[in-house]
Amino acid sequence: MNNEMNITFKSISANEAFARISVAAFVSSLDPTLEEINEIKTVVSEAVTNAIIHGYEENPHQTIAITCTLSEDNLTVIIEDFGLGINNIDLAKQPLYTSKPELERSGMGFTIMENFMDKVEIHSVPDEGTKVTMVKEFKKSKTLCN
Amino acid sequence: MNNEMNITFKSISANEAFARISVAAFVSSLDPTLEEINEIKTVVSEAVTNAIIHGYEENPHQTIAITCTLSEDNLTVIIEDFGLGINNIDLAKQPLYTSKPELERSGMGFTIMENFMDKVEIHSVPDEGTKVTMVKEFKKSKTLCN
Amino acid sequence: MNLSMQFVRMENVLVLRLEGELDHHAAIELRAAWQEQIRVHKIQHTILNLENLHFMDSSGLGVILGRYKELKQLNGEMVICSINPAVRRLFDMSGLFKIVRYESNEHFALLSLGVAS
Amino acid sequence: MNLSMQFVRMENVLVLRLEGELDHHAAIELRAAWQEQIRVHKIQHTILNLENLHFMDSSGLGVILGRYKELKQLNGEMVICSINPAVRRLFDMSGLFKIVRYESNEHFALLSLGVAS
Ligand SMILES: Nc1ncnc2c1ncn2[C@@H]1O[C@H](COP(=O)(O)OP(=O)(O)O)[C@@H](O)[C@H]1O
Ligand SMILES: Nc1ncnc2c1ncn2[C@@H]1O[C@H](COP(=O)(O)OP(=O)(O)O)[C@@H](O)[C@H]1O
Repeated sequence: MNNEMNITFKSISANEAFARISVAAFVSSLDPTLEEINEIKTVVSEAVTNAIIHGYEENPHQTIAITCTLSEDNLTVIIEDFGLGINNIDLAKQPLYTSKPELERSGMGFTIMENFMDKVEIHSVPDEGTKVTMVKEFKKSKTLCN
Repeated sequence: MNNEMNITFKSISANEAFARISVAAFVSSLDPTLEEINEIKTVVSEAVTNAIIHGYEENPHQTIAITCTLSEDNLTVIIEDFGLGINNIDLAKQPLYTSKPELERSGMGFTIMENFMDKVEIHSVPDEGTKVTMVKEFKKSKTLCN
Repeated sequence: MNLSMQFVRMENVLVLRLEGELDHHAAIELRAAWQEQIRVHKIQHTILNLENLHFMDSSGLGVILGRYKELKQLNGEMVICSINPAVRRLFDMSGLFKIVRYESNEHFALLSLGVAS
Repeated sequence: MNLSMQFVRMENVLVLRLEGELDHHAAIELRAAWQEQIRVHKIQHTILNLENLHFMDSSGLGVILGRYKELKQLNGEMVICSINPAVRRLFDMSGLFKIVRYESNEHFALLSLGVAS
């Protein structure tokens, strides 16, 4: 059964946990492995944190939107902010690159997203915002008993 | 800090768990007791189930919306469907009353909502939908240590 | 699935252990599986062990009440045991324990139905 | 708070045990508390016990790397121990274990800093 949900919430760091727990709860009907759940929680946390820190520069009054669509065996999750945007996407994707070393960012966010998901697409327009689209395919061979 | 979130999702019974877990995760920044969390999860489950069963008569292609606002020490949660609506709200609120005994409904949904929350308001228009607004005040005396 | 169900049969008694969360989604599957046990195995009584049921809403009350009525038609009984406080609150609110017997654990429940000694 | 932190001091070594989830929100509080320990108690080394850390993202890497650099300025060391596989994956991805020592448990970590025997 196809399924879909949308979440919007304020750009407050306390909502990072809310966002990743919600997405994890949403995919639980696919009966994912613990590893798959952890991967999804991690990438949601990365993209939401980026929206808060980079997109909105920690202004807590802005809005972040997540859309998830679930089909038979894959999840598409879109995480969107309407903030500053990214000037150079290729540079942003470099492992260890960060524009905010003073905030102790590790520059590993996009690298983790690309490692943990099957597809990552970044669409960003300076001063309009950033939209990260990620796809994950779930392993099919699951036990059928409860 | 005030906080706010919105969720919309399809009227699929698998989303009942998603909805209550998301709302519980959202309020966790208020450091609620286990009992408060359980009460919130229960009432969200009741209202979402009602939207699916009564509002949409189990048509899985409709949409349910939840809005939560959090202030210092209270949560307002609004659960809305755009389905059949309720003809007689006073009757609907009677303990043990159900219009769908054939589905083994217990008729305890609204009674539980009123018992577990500090305020419950039902707004419903036949053929337009039902909006349940609930408020919960959290106990303030919490420990300050992690 | 957030609910897991374990069925154990002793003579005409079904012991049903629920673990996890019982909401409307799970209630549909529970009803089907429970009814099949009653039908196929000629079950008359059910002991419902709720020790590991962490969450339940009014859909849980509905499916339990539904089986209570079904077993009653077969002159059977339902006994509930090992319930946690959150779930107990719902039973108390609905008055279910006015009609369904409660025992503190599975052994006492079996004793009360004359299956254990 | 989803993260709980326990600080234990032995001579100039700080043992820091983290439990729960370490994301950006928690990293801000962890940084402040950890820096205060270093400053107020003249800490030179830190043993980071991650046995009960169930979730971490790249903000966790950032705060750990930040303290690694801070301790290095004080000629101190950081030793990480008892890490779970999910968290280990992030450390491996970032190459952190090329610069920070890993020991399998707190006792070995203390030994390696000459505090236990
Ligand atoms: N939502 C966003 N809005 C604006 N800039 C972003 C956003 N996400 C990422 N960036 C840019 O891409 C860079 C790399 O991101 P990432 O790999 O997650 O590392 P980090 O967050 O640690 O800096 C960031 O430093 C920032 O310059
Ligand atoms: N969202 C809704 N849309 C339409 N009717 C509803 C809705 N919620 C509740 N009702 C009506 O109110 C009655 C009582 O609801 P409730 O107390 O939750 O009991 P139950 O769901 O077990 O029937 C329902 O049987 C139904 O007729």
